[in-house]
Amino acid sequence: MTRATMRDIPTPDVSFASAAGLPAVYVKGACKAYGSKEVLHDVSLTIDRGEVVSLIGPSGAGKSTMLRCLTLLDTFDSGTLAYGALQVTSHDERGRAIYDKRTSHEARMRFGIVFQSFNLFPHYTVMQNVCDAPVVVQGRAVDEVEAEARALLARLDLTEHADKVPCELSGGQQQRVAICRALAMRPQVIYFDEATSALDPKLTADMHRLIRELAADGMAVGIVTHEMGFAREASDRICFLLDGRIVEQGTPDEVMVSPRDPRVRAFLAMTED
Amino acid sequence: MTRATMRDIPTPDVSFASAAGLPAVYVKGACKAYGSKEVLHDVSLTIDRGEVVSLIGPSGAGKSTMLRCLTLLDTFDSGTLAYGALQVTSHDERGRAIYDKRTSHEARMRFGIVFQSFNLFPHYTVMQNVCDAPVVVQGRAVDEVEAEARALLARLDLTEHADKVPCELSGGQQQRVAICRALAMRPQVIYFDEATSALDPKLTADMHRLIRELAADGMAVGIVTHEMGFAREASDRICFLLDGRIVEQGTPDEVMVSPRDPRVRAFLAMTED
Amino acid sequence: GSAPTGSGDASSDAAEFDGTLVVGFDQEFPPYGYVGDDGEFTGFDLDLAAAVCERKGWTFTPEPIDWDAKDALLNSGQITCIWNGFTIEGREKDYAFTDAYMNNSNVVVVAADSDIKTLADLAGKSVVVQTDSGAQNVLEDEEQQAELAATFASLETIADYNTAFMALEQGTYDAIAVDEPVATFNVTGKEDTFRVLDERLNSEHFGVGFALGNEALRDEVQATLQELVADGTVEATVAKYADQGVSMDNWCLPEA
Amino acid sequence: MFEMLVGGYGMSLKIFALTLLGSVPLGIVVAMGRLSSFRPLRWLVSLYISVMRGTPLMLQMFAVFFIPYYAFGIKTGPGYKFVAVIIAFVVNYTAYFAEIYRSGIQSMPHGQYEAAQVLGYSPAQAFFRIILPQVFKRILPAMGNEVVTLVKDTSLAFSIGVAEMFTTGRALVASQRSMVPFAIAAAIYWATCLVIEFGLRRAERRLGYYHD
Amino acid sequence: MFEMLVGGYGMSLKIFALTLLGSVPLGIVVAMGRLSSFRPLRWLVSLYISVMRGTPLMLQMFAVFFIPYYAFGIKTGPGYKFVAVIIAFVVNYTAYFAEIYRSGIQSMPHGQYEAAQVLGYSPAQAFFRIILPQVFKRILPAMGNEVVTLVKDTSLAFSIGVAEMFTTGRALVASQRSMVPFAIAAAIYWATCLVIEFGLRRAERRLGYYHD
Ligand SMILES: Nc1ncnc2c1ncn2[C@@H]1O[C@H](COP(=O)(O)OP(=O)(O)OP(=O)(O)O)[C@@H](O)[C@H]1O
Ligand SMILES: Nc1ncnc2c1ncn2[C@@H]1O[C@H](COP(=O)(O)OP(=O)(O)OP(=O)(O)O)[C@@H](O)[C@H]1O
Ligand SMILES: [Mg+2]
Ligand SMILES: [Mg+2]
Repeated sequence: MTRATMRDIPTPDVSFASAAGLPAVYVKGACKAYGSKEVLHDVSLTIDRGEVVSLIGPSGAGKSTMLRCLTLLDTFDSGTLAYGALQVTSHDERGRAIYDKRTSHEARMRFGIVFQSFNLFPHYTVMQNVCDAPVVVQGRAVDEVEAEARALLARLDLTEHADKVPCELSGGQQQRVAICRALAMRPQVIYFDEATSALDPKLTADMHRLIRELAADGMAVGIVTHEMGFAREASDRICFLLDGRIVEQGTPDEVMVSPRDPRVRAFLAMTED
Repeated sequence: MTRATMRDIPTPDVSFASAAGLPAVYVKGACKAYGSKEVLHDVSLTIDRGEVVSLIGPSGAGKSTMLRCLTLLDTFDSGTLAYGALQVTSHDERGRAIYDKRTSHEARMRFGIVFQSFNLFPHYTVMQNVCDAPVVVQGRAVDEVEAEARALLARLDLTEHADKVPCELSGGQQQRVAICRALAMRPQVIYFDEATSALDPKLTADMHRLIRELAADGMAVGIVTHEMGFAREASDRICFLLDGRIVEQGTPDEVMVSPRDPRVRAFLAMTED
Repeated sequence: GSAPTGSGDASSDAAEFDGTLVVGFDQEFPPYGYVGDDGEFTGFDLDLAAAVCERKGWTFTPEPIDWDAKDALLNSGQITCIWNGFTIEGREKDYAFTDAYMNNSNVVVVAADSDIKTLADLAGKSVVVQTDSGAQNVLEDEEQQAELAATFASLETIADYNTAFMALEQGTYDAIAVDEPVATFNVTGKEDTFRVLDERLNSEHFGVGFALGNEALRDEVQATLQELVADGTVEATVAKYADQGVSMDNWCLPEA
Repeated sequence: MFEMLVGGYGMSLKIFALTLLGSVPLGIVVAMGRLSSFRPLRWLVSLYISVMRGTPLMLQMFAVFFIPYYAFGIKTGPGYKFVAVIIAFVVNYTAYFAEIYRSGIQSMPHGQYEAAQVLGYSPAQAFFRIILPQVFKRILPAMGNEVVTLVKDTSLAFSIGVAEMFTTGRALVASQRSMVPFAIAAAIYWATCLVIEFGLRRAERRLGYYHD
Repeated sequence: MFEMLVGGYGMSLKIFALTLLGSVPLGIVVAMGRLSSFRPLRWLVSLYISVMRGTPLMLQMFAVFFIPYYAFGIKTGPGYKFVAVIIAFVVNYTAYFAEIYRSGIQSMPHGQYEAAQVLGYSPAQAFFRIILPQVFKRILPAMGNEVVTLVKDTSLAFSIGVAEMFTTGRALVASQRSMVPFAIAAAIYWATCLVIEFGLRRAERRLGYYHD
């Protein structure tokens, strides 16, 4: 598994680079403000193929905002975003990020996200939630998609719920449906916002295994979580976000056991409390 | 702190018992089905004043359903529910539970809940979310309520967000507002559904301390959580729910370290994974 | 079709007359034009129009219209003429009218037990007329009864006569000013509820109205109508509607 | 001509304002009845809504206007016309507003009701403090439809002899043999609706401070 | 008499059905224009909605009917009357439906749009598969208002001479000097509305399988 520190990542050159050597997700110098409040400040981040990166940090640090911008639900004010060889942002003369529709759509085919609040489609059954986008958006054959969906549902222990609608499911069941929905799109990158907030230990363990397998298959995984244990177990690399800046980054052991930043140390000390 | 096993709890006799010796929450033989699916089966549970009880178990076990019934958002099909000396359910000749409006309202003044999805009022600011019910429902003085609310917000690190509306808050911020809103009602019992799902380790530690203090003040606390660590640290007693039945119950150590039921053991083994 | 540049140019319309006489009428205006018990359009004026067409070999098409749209319909050629107890007075300059064929007068109807006996008694009372009716013109025309109307407590308007008569009965108004035949139609059979004042508001005349510039067709219709007087068709038609207040006494178009 | 139309416009506005004043709040009450868990009430309110929406306002006005006399023999004076118009309009529009409220109320997420219930709000308190303010935000465009329809429906008042702007316009069309008075009437209506739209849009913008 | 009314009823139904057929889908298109991020389009659509709702349908019908001749000198044949009615009705009702759709669309939780967007649905796909089905559930009662209003608005067709049931009723009232034809017409309207309500209620019940 490749791991890279910020310094030595080249800006992807879309024109003639083969996609092979580029990180799956590449962010450089991203800034984002809500009104006068700067939520992300010069954030740089990469996730390689087959790598699991966790974003941790205190509440309000900007983790969800980062995910929203990565998934193009919101836009960085400035900075560069690329998925593999696909450069999503361009820039105007004042350095502000510009997004165009076509590229954004292409990028969306490369990632999936599991929302903190799931955002399942309430009028669709579980099966429809999972199969609709692959069939409609990607134009894949219904039979094939359904077979794949059934396998995914079985994998996440949802087989008996396939024909229920979301309002008939428990929190953990809903979260797992959301995971299936994202995976059914066969993304190259998958993000989780509060990956396991509604999952019990068994399912959390399942998730851990699942994430590992996805990574082994070459998927890039980005996780926002408050469960330090999970982050530590599941990630190849951890980024610590504080007040909109990445203040610490490294292997789980580097960040969790011997963080250099005193604020990170203070934060982590709480976990053992 | 009083702790009691199911066997030796007397049915509260409302007519002449003083409330002092009765558990804050008393459930006996509760059943609940959705259609033909039995979600809760003969569940009995008590929470004493000053006691913290966690309800754990796999996804779909019925934990949220239990909380919904305890908070009268749903009704038990049969079984007895009492808050202190206030018996909430009565029974018809076929043993089905009957709820009446007046008693239900009285009961509601005794408990609060923090929902898994927070359910903040989106059109109110944080301050209004916290203060509205105490003023409107309990008829307390605005000044007093606001002062108390400010203290609560400060306590949960939300002071700077007092005038924002929920859609401007991060997940963790929203969850904390929901906690403030429940506490501002000065309940005798407080429930948490996924107590810390959106909270970072620091806030989780804060929560832990807060729950301890609430309990020390005599509040009864009921928690549904998937974070075994948190359950173990924070609770006086843990109930393990499986397929709608409480299959194991005892101190954290009893349940977590040496569970008798093999299914519980298997479930907990995952956590260490 | 050719674009009309003004009403003066509309003479071209006459040349285009294709043998179908489309008669515009208000179907809520018995006895001149209304819906009969058999569901067919019927009425004194419509019968006359039909007879004219029969004699000329034209196709007769009665066309019930919304009174608000009558001018637009006539000028755009959607209807050929308005033949519907259509008062000439006050409209002479706006239509190509035939000679008057019928005398008409406007009368006042009051409740049977009312203390109003003469027009003078209407002072201080509320009087209602249908909008754009002959009676309204009379009461608002300086040269006719505007002076009388000034003595009323109020001169109000209403959409249709049926409502007006019902409202009169329940005391909303003190009197209705209305065409004599319409008054007769509505009072007949309800003499213990309504009473027609003997004094009349005025006397006026009905004619058939064509669009300005369509004088040729008008003349043809008028001539045919005069032939119908001669051969007795008119008298027979009058007789048919005698019990609804139509009388040969009021007929005023001479034989050719 | 213009002054005459503006004269009639006063009456149009009076009918408009009084109708809104009555039916906007009454609609809430009726919507609550429609959603009541007490079956006979719900049934009765459904019937009321059905009749009000199912039959023409003009005929309802006739009914209100004539029934006191023709059914009960009560002689109603000349002043009753206007009263009858207002009664009929309020009773009619209440039904329409009630259905719009219902569509808003039913679209509220369950969690809001549950949160309010657990906090001990009485159904009425929960409704007026938590649900209704959010409902208003959701239904504003649909409310606009009814309000704007009402502006023009005022012309129906003429069926029982209350003359307002459109009636004046109609009389002018007849006497002038031109559609111009109609065009002016339409312009006045439109101007009124523009003011209403402006107000609604401002309200929408003011309620835009939150979303869910 | 009853048969005569029923005869006119055929025309009422024809106008009703054709108007719905045109305006219910067109309303969606217009609502999307109204919510477009392209300013001039949004502005244009707002203007259209404003004019359509702000001026009386009767005058709009006059306009559609007479403008070909008075503005362009085109002699429209007798068949044009009905066509003009349908055009005017569709164009008018589309504006009302559009605003109702808008109220539904704007009340959808943000999360639904976001989920659809991330899954790569095009705006149109997201709209028709994810948003619209949920919107329909929310707006059914408000839609009911307009549909039921339309039933009765068919009577306006007479302004340009298309006689339908209510016109027949009115003529009968005049010739028979009795309100009974009106009462029967009202009953027929109401029966129609009952059928519509029944349909809407079934639809509501069918959509009740989920909530959010
Ligand atoms: N409205 C409903 N209709 C049908 N089945 C339901 C309904 N609500 C819940 N269920 C089912 O009841 C069971 C218990 O649900 P509940 O939400 O109580 O689980 P839980 O223990 O809270 O799970 P989780 O940890 O995933 O939140 C689940 O299998 C769920 O599918
Ligand atoms: N729409 C908005 N308007 C104003 N401020 C906002 C908005 N959305 C988020 N914020 C603020 O931006 C900051 C970062 O929010 P974000 O949701 O990214 O935090 P987070 O790291 O995900 O926190 P948590 O762990 O609590 O979910 C917070 O302080 C929040 O209040
Ligand atoms: Mg977050
Ligand atoms: Mg749950």
